[in-house]
Amino acid sequence: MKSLPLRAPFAPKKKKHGWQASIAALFALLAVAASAYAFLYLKHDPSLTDLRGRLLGASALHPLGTDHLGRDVLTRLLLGGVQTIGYSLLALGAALIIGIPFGLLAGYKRGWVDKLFMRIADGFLAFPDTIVAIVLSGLLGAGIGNLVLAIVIVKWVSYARLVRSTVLSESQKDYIRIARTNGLSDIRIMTKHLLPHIAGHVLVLVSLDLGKIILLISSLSYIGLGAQPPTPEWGTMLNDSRPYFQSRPELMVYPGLAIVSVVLLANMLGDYLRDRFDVKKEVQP
Amino acid sequence: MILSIEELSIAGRDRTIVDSVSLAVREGEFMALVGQSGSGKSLLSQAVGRLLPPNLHASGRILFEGSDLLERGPREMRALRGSRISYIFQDYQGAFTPFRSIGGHFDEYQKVHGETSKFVRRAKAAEALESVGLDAALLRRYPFQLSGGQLQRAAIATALLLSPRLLIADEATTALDSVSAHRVLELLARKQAETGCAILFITHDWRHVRRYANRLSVMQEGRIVESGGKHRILDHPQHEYTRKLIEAAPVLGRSLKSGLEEERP
Amino acid sequence: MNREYTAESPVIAVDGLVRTYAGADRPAVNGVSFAIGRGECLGLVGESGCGKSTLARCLLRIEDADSGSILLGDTDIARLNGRKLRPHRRRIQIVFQNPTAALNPKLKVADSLIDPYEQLGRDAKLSHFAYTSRYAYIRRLLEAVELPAELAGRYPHELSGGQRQRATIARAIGIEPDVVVLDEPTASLDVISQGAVLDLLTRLRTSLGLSYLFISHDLAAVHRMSQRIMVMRGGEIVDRFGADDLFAEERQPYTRELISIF
Amino acid sequence: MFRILLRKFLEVFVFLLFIMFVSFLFIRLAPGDPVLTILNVDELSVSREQVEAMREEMGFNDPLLIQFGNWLLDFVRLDFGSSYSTGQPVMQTLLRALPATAELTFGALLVMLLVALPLGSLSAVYRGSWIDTLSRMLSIVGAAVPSFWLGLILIDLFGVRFGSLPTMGRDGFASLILPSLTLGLAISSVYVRLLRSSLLDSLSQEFVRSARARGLSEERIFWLHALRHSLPPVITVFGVSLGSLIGGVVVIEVLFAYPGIGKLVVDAIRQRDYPLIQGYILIMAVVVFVVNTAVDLSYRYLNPEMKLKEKEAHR
Amino acid sequence: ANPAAQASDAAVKNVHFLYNFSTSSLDPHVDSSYVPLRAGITETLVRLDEDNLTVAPWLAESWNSEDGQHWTIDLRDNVTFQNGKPLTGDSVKASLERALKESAAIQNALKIDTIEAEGDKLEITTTQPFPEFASELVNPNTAIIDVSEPDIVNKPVGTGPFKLDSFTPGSKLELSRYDGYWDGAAPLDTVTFSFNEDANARSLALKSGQVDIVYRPEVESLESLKAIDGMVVESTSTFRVHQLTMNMERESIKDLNVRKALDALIDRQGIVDTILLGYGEPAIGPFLPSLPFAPKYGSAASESGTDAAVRYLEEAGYKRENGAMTKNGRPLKLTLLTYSSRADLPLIAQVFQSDAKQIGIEVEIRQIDTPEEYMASNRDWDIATYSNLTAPRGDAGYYLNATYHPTGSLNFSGAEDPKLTAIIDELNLTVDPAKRAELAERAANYVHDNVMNSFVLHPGTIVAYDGRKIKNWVTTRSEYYMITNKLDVM
Ligand SMILES: Nc1ncnc2c1ncn2[C@@H]1O[C@H](COP(=O)(O)OP(=O)(O)OP(=O)(O)O)[C@@H](O)[C@H]1O
Ligand SMILES: Nc1ncnc2c1ncn2[C@@H]1O[C@H](COP(=O)(O)OP(=O)(O)OP(=O)(O)O)[C@@H](O)[C@H]1O
Ligand SMILES: [Mg+2]
Ligand SMILES: [Mg+2]
Repeated sequence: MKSLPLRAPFAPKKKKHGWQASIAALFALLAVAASAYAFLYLKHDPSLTDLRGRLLGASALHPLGTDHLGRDVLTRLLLGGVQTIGYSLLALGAALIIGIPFGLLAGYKRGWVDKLFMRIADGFLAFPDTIVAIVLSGLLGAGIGNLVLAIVIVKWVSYARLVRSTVLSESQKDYIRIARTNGLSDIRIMTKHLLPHIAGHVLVLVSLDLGKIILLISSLSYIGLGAQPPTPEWGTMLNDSRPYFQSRPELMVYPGLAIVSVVLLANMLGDYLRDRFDVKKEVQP
Repeated sequence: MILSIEELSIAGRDRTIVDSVSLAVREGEFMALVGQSGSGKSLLSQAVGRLLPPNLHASGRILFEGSDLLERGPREMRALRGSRISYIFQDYQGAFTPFRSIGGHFDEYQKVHGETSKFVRRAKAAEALESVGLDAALLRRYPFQLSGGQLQRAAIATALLLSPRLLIADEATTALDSVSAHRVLELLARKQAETGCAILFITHDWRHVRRYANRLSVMQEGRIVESGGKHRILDHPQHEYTRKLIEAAPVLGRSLKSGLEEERP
Repeated sequence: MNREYTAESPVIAVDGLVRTYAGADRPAVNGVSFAIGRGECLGLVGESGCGKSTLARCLLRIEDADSGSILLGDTDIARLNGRKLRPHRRRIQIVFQNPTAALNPKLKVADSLIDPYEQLGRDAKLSHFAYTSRYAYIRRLLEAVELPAELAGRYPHELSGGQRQRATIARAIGIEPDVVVLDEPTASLDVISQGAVLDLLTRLRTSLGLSYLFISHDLAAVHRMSQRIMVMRGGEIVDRFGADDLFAEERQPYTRELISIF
Repeated sequence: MFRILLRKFLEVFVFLLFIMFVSFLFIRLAPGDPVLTILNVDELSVSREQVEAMREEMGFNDPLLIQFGNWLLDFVRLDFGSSYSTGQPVMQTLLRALPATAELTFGALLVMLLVALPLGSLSAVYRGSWIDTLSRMLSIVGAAVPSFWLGLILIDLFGVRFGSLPTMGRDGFASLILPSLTLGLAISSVYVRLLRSSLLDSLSQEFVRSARARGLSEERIFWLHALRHSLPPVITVFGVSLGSLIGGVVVIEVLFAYPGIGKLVVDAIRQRDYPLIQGYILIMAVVVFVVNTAVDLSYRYLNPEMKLKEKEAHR
Repeated sequence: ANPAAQASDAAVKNVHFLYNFSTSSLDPHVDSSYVPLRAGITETLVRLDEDNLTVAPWLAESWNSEDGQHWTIDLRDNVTFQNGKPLTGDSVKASLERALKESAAIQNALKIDTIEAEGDKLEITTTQPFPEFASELVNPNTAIIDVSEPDIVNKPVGTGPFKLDSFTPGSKLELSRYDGYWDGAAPLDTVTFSFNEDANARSLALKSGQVDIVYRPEVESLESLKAIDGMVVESTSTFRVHQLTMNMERESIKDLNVRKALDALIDRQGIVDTILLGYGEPAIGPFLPSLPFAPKYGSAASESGTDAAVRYLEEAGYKRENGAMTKNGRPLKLTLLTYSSRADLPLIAQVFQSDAKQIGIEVEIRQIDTPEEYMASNRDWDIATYSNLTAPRGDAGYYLNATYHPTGSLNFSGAEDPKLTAIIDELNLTVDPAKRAELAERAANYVHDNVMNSFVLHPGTIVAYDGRKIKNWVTTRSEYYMITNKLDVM
């Protein structure tokens, strides 16, 4: 730390937000276009196995080769994208919808509400996620709804607690007191005055959680939640390619890269949004 | 000339807030800066220490003891700040880190600037607080446990602690009652006499200007409209705005109705 | 209640208010009683740290008084909480001493300004700041405190100290409450703006019948604004008198000291 | 003082009891029971009647409340039962695996600290510079790459190709390096970004400018003023993830044959080894409770205003 | 394990063996990972003869029963436990009794009523005539240990060639030679027996030289292992069979022709060649062909391929309409269960699904968590991939009873065929090995003819080791015997 020439207060390099947003948008467009293409002009059946044509390298027919059952990797990748991103966004959104109000309420109300809420949260943390998933899949059967439910149960606590911690410190401040004397309902104080303070951290967590959730979905589909084989899905593709770690590492790289790019995209979007909430951002004239 | 601001402009992304302002503060002088609220006084003063908010940018020249501060490296600036130039900011609450006690701030400040003896540091801190009329017991408190005026006085005490060459005080007495404000200004004057430091004093209070300033500049809408000796401006304001400003000064009751020109010994 | 403290038909009447901070050895506010009549401005002066802001916060129920009552009309709000308190919020507003802390740094000025109206002012019939549209309303508020309309779209940290202070004043008076507690409302304003704001406050008071608790160090301003003045010291009210008596000889030595220095 | 302690203790006890009750119901709601595993139907000839008889004998046909009551009676006597699959006392089994898990967790946390602290702070201080970009890339890759992959690559690199770090088992410090590294890197990404985000907030606070005006060095401002102000969200997420860190490192335990608690529990879940799962949840509940209580206390330490307000509320 | 340390200490002959399961308990009577036996610590009364696949003497010299209910067992004389105590009838009795007490499964399996010990003789009575009793004693959970030892769970003392020095639960065992071993002390000084459940990690460990023998390395890594000089890869088929379980309670599956069609649809050789990379053999019936009671199927016994499948379906009355096999206007739609704890099965399921689609059968795959439980309690599926040991101890009784007897706990197809049940019942009363083999064969043939289940393949066990170092390693089909007194280093 000492030896590094720390620059003076925020003497920043030029930083523009424009290009990031546009890159993100471009990425998103590309992804949408590619999936649309995959839907419309599929050359390959994504679940058609061909044992004699398995683990093929790239060729004109299979631009990314074939997987361990001889299915076209590119097709599966493209189709899997829709599934994967859809599921994980849904799950993440649901986790947010539960976690944020919970955290807001606990942090804002304090007292017994807080205590109760946080003990509930602790309770959830004590459960291993496999148990949750097994019980859900056993009780309710497989299905997207239950998959989402399982992820929500596993994930909401971190959002609730993160939100709560910010709310705890912010609600000491005068402007919240003023808001209260202005008769703002608690809900309104939470949504209007506290939410912008929370957004930054939550966005960071969300954008990175996206990757974790994709991986989580794949492990849940093993025990019957989520996508059933042979539905293409990135996390599962990644898991399936595990045996070929030494012989065909690229099988792992493709879905891996796909997930990375989605997380990257989410992260850029998150940063972009974060900067919007960061009203003191540095913008050079 | 300890501080000489030449053609300084401060601009944001889409507008210029301070427009080619020149201002000089002489060695050992009490220079008052008055003017319209929002005219750019605070920004101007912050530009001197290169402490502008990151979205604003200063251009021009700020000569401190002969060299241009805008060209100094961050390390050099750091050496100047706190020891040779010290600040009292308008937002007195922001002067203190919320989770550190007042005493902690005093202690750290002195330690960073080379005072090694803990005993001395503590004694000096207590002394400084008492000099602004605060109880040394407040050292143990956290910032949020002080009243507005107490905080402001604590901030003033820190700023004076190391006898800077230039003190920039941005509306340093707004939260103070007349007794405390008087006490603080007396202290400033005494310090100035002792150490010969220059003071750039931003204020809205004509009484303070009248009583303590040597020279005076008036700002309006990002420009300095008038500068000069205190008496010259108070008695013969030339600019329309200055005149209005002087006239608008509040007058207390009957006894002081005529008292604008009155000087206290 | 002592006759002297009361006003004709008080809008707010405070009796025996005590507030002790955790860890403090003596109360910051110690048995304060007073009343303010409709359309009246009560000045409150006192040295720094004597408990003025604490008193103001107690009135607004931002802090809880240990004992004492706060009659707003005929309801004692000192013990009300939550939902029960909310209907009474409309009638009392505050301007904080430190405007920086009183504005949400993440909200644009306009969003902060609209709060009281949206929550409390909708049902009220506003005469001076009549609401036609959000834009017009905010503009009118800003105009009233002599701020350019463009500030509405800025964040608090992009305002000067005086501008912030005026914004908080605008917010407090925007719904024309019965009582406004003004904690050093003009401390960081230049004298011209200060005069304008004080004029505005006086105008509103006379035309709308607002009542003020006007806390200030600026004796000139207090003298100009208030009908009655209280002097506070060490958490207690040590002197009270009509504004015209400020210079009377029978004033307490402490009051005289405050005046003399001014 | 004593009363406060007593109250706290009661609170914890009720909390634990509740957790155990819920988990008891929950686990038993999961389809399947341990009878098939106990009878080893995979290799031994068992008839349906025998399965049923076993079920009856083990009380799995009793009403859940009665089962819970029985469990509770044992619990009060501090008897947590024995594992169905090994016959070993549950607590003994778990506590024996706990040190290994603790070591791994600490190792990973250390790695996380060594990665996240510098990377997170540098990318906040030099926002928008190459180091910011780099740290973003690293953390995104970290968030998207499954840990088994990372682990295999590390094994391949440090176990096979270069150097000969042990890749299996738990034999002293050297064998801890690779698993900790894998786990630590995998969890770092969130902290890097969170710390950056939080630091950006702190660094734009007014008190930072005041500290600068006082001539404090950037290092000092960072360490003593801004960092502490940025910690609450980071600590919060840490507290939340510690639980899953302890139980969720199965992949890494399997990969490195590291005898921790995670693997134990996953096996227990697969075999519906109720007492073991129950014991694990009990331990986790205690850990989670302790950690998150500590996190809550840390808020108070980090923000004295909260502490004093609390005191007042208690009056 | 460290090569440098080994070089400096050349006198110590050590083998590091890496196994694919881990255990946290060594209780020989309870733990189903059988590590004590596999590591050469304990031994059973009888063992499986790997060449003839029959039951052979081990700690017992001979055994005998007329009626299948009263058994006399003669123990070997010169056997001592690793603590020096001699093996006696009493110690065997105590050991067996502990097994019965500790393990409900063993109690169930052995059906022992009384045990009497007299010198080196044991008299055992079972609760019912139980001809396969002797073969049940192959079960590693019946291993004989000295029960007077204090810490059986962590430090069992058996009669095997290696004694336990230390055990790290979930991680490894350190073993050293027992010099008093009855069959001749082992040439090795020490053996390290460690666990790693990740196939890739096992392969890498062998590559890095940390271990000498790896049990079940990652199949896909074998090419790269073989490329290393001196590396030996061995494989042998096991008693396990991957099968397609047919739920005979389902309307469509009740039809023999449908079952035949499904059976014909399975591309066995393709699956073995690709999914198992050739390490396994296609299965026709449940039993490994080398078992004495495995039927010899004529090559014309069954046709396979999509054409055959279509033909069978047509025979069953199905017609292809709009690309779907339809009967009475209803398309043939099947739900196929699979589970992930055996990694091959989901793959087989997907291949099957894809093949079925080719001829117009829609197969929906449902991945489940606990197959036994699910299949028993839910009947809303048609077919399931399942994997089963068919003759773990060299006898067919277990598999036939569990899978085809109406009372069997693994009878997921709901088979209730009186003829088959009769054969099995008869088998259960037959003592003579030759007669038993014949009955088992009849049962197997019956199953095959009626396609009660469809058998896909027998997976192989793969072991890779450093051929320049390891001598006398034997890859067994039973997967019971691993560390022996013959194992040596060059
Ligand atoms: N960070 C900022 N970004 C953009 N504009 C700003 C920023 N800070 C201040 N301003 C604007 O610059 C102008 C000058 O502000 P400054 O704080 O210097 O005023 P001032 O003269 O100190 O006024 P006051 O007496 O009210 O404190 C104001 O109009 C204010 O709105
Ligand atoms: N949170 C707190 N905890 C403990 N003491 C406090 C707290 N807040 C204020 N005080 C003390 O209470 C007293 C009254 O504070 P208050 O803010 O009411 O003063 P004030 O009259 O408004 O002064 P000023 O004019 O300086 O703003 C002061 O001595 C102050 O130090
Ligand atoms: Mg200013
Ligand atoms: Mg105050």
